[in-house]
Amino acid sequence: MIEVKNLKKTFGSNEVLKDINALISPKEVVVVIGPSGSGKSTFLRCLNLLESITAGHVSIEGVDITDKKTDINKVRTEVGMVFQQFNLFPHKTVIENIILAPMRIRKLSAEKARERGLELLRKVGLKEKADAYPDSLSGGQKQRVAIARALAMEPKIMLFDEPTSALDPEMVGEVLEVMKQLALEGMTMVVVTHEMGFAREVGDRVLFMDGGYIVEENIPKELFENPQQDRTKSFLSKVL
Amino acid sequence: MIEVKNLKKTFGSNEVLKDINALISPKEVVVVIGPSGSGKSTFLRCLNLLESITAGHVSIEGVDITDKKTDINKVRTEVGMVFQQFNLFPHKTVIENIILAPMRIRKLSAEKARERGLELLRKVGLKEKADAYPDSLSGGQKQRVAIARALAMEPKIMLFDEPTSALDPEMVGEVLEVMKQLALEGMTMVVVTHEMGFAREVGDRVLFMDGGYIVEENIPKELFENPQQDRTKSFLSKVL
Amino acid sequence: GSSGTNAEADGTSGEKKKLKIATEANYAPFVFLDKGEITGFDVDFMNAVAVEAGYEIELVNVGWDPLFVEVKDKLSDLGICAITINDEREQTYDFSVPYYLSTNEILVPEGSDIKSAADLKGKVVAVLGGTTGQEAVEGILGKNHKDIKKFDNNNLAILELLSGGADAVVADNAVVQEYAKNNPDKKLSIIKDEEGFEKEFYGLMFPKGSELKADFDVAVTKILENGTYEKIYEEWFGAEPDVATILAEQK
Amino acid sequence: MDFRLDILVEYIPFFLKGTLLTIGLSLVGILIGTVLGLIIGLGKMTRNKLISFICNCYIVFFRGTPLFVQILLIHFGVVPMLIGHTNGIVASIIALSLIAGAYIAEIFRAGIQSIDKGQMEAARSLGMNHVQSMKDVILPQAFKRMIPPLGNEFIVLIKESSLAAIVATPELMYYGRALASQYYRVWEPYLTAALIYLVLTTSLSYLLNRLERRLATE
Amino acid sequence: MDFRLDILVEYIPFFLKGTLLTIGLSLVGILIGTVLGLIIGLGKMTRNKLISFICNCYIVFFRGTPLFVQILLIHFGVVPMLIGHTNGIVASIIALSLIAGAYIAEIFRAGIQSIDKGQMEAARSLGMNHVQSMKDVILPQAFKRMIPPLGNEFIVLIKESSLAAIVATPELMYYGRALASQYYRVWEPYLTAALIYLVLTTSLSYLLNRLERRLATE
Ligand SMILES: Nc1ncnc2c1ncn2[C@@H]1O[C@H](COP(=O)(O)OP(=O)(O)OP(=O)(O)O)[C@@H](O)[C@H]1O
Ligand SMILES: Nc1ncnc2c1ncn2[C@@H]1O[C@H](COP(=O)(O)OP(=O)(O)OP(=O)(O)O)[C@@H](O)[C@H]1O
Ligand SMILES: [Mg+2]
Ligand SMILES: [Mg+2]
Repeated sequence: MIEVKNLKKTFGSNEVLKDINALISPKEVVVVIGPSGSGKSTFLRCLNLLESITAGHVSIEGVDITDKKTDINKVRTEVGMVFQQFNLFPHKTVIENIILAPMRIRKLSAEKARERGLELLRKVGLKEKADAYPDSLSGGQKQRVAIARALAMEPKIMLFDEPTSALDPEMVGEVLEVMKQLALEGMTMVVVTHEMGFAREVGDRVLFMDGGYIVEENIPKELFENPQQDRTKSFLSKVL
Repeated sequence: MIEVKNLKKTFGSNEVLKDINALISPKEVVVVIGPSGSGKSTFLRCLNLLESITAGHVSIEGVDITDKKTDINKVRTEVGMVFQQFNLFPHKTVIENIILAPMRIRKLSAEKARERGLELLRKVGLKEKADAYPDSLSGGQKQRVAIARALAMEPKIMLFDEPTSALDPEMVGEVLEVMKQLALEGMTMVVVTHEMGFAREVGDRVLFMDGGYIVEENIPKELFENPQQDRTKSFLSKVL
Repeated sequence: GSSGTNAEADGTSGEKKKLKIATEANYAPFVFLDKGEITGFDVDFMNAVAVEAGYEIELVNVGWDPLFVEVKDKLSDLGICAITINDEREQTYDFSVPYYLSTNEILVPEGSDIKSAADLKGKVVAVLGGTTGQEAVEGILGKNHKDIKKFDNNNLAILELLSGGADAVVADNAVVQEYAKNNPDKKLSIIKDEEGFEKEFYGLMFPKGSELKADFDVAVTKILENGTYEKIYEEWFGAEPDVATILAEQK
Repeated sequence: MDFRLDILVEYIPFFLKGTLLTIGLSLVGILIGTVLGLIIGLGKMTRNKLISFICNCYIVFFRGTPLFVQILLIHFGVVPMLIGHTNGIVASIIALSLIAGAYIAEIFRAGIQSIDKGQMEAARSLGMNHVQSMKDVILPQAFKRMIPPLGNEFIVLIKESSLAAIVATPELMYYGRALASQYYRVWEPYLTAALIYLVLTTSLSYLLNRLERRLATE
Repeated sequence: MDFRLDILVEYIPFFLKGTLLTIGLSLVGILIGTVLGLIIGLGKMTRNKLISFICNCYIVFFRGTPLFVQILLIHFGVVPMLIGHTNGIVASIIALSLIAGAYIAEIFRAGIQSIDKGQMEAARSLGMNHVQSMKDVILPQAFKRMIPPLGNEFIVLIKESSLAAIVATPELMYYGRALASQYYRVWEPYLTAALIYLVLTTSLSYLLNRLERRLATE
């Protein structure tokens, strides 16, 4: 469970998140949409402290991660993250990308880690690419490896920051498919995306952000078909 | 009019365009689709000789551009091009971007060029940004400036290479709108894009490329709803 | 290429042309810069010789390596800079008759077991490259012996001794005394060994085949014989020169 | 270690003169070197194999041999051919310019190559020819990126100009050596010279940093 | 220009010995310098203000003063303190290592900063701490990018090692000077030395180019 209370984030004098409050239940799939610069990525990155939090509180599974005493590395093992730019480690093979963190942090043996890594690769449909280097993969394949890598730490929550927007259109589907599968298996997910089809089909709830606030939230069907706020209406009119 | 006959293009030993034949009439809007790496960009770039042509012939308005004696700079003034990455000149203001080529090549006076440049900016809805630098613009604004810049040379043909795929979703619309307007005014256009809505609404014809060939072509409605080739079907099933 | 010297170019002004004389002002007390002015024993001597020979001269500080190119390529008419005459150099240059007898001395730390030139065998000796000191030591240890450290600056050679990197420095006595004068507190002993070292002489250096050599040979001998030399020598070194030995070597 | 301030005081005017010449030499060197580097850099990038080869040889030679030897070569080989007699200052300027030119040619090439290929393509697709595109689009952007490495080259040149002393060019190091050999003392002149070089180079790199930051935010 | 081959022939063994020492000095210099550069570079990047300041001073000093002075300082100041007496080879190695360290620190910093920020974020988001992320993710990639500039530094070091001659370290230039002062002839030794330096540096940069190309295609 994720609890966000009065979250504020400023970069220098630029107040990017002004007052964010949210409650995300276990197994819930929350989709975040909003115009560019509205603070979607920043919000997501605050959830695993990739950005330091200026004010307010965020707790993950009951642990207040803004507390100085919290071991943030431990929290991060519970919260997987997938980036727009994949950020695979180019000097390591696919399987090495996946087993690095489990071996370093969970102290798994190489065989055990590899075994579980291959299982994850099978899940994302890339078992045969285990020993390839990331550069030889297509965008969609890279992103699926990135998802497998995040899953290898067995997180309770997965954060996705526009996982398909760097992809060629014909590869978007294969990534969304993997994410859908994950949602079906009961993973708690927060997904920033412009894929309205995915939001509609998989999302339990959609948050619309603008100007550092969550302006409106609702179940997808309601939000898309019946937006209440003017800003939401104007945004959706451009995107849908 | 554009005539492409047995066009071949190889990079080293990689044959990217294998045998392309196409005839594009004046005022026609042709949309090119196809998987990544199929040669769409290369095809487009051969039309204004940004890539040297390995074999075959391309003629623009009756001029064979593969002929060594052809003044390619002159041909290029007739063929405007808009890139995915905008490629605005960052050290020049918006209006300077637009008037540079007309002043250098058409030898327009600064006032005359500026006057016409402002007219074009008005057309793409950015008159008030004339003296801004590109870095201060949003992606959609940049792409509209890029279109205005290409139009400033008064080309007879416009080439677009995925003009919206580097844009945030809510900015796609404003760029497509400008392109639609251009089509309505009777500009001959070749557009590589993944925006099937645009293709359907504005395109006179769709070419589907794969593996260096034009595999199938038809009017948009027919091609999208009734693809004949297996490769076309499989591609469309992923993208639509 | 340049034909002749630039001195010839201004030769229109008088009977005898003004000579360009190359030196490197980095070797006190022979030639050095005193607040920007080239001075030293060699300078006074050169002026006296020029007057005797009836030439106007201009002394130019060109640097050490450049000195040789200047003279060899006849960019300068001659060079003076405490230059030691030896067979190898005579293959490339002409030298005047000797004008200075260099007495080499050994500089050692106080209490050193080196008492004579012969004791240098097996010791590490620092010298100034291209000087009589180097010649003298190579005469004892052998050419390019690994125990000879050649510096391009006497300061560094002596500093090497003080820092324990060499057991002795061999240098011209004038240099040794100049050093001692400026660094009175260093605990060094000076060993003289007139017999141990071969005699080394300084000469004026001319391009091969220079016609000036004859004039200057005569002038040098004259200066040595008429007492001018002694005056200059005493002024700089506070001692009497061994004119007889130099004149004997000239024969 | 005793340190004789009196002899330093005596040499103050000479250190000043020398420092001015050091600055002058490096300044002229960087200016001529920039022009030269531009020519050589462009030459290396042309399609003409011969010109490109010659320019490459130039770069390889000047980057591959010690400056010490280059200065001697120029002092005795080049300068007398040009002006009929040797001249330390002329030789130093030529040598510093030539070596700077070799490094700046590479800076220049790197600067041009760092400009996104799309810029040239955009300019060409507008119908501008190669020269126009270079002049109006590529070079202005490349120059801006070249400022920091050019500044570094200036700093390098300040230090390298100390070698001009071997052909008796009366710059900072020359007077340092003069002082050393007049008084047979090493630390006073050399530490002073080092300090002056340090002040020159650090103030220059401070200025550069500020300039770089100004350019970045522009 | 007459050119006496006979005296060169006489000096062949010395030139050989000198060249070997030149290579040895620069090789050891680059190796120690790399370790040092790593430490200083990391030191400059730490959040600890004092360590960062000290490392910065180190870099500023060694980059801002002529190597000539540095070698003297180390030869007469540092080495006697360490081993009780001077030793040209030890001093040259230390001086070359220290200066290389200053430049490599910057190469190192640039290499690390050239790695996309996303790499560190990806590693941290997996729960790896800063040190683990550096070690497993950032450094291996940075090292690969450092190879070309490290190679360049090696070339620079080969040339700079020629200054070791001033403290009578018997490398290439030392024997060049010995020959010059024995015969009072300049061109034979210095042109030969220049040629040897040129061969050393160009063959090294040829090897570097090949290595770079191999790395690029990997
Ligand atoms: N590291 C940073 N330093 C300074 N400002 C930042 C930083 N990261 C983001 N910002 C600013 O914060 C604001 C919100 O950025 P954020 O990336 O969260 O938006 P977003 O909603 O994810 O937009 P997009 O859809 O473009 O990804 C922007 O104005 C951005 O310029
Ligand atoms: N300059 C080049 N040198 C070598 N190969 C190239 C070059 N440009 C393109 N290619 C190759 O040509 C093929 C086709 O590339 P092209 O960019 O035309 O494809 P595309 O259909 O535009 O794909 P995308 O949708 O990814 O833009 C690819 O395999 C690509 O690697
Ligand atoms: Mg974002
Ligand atoms: Mg393309």
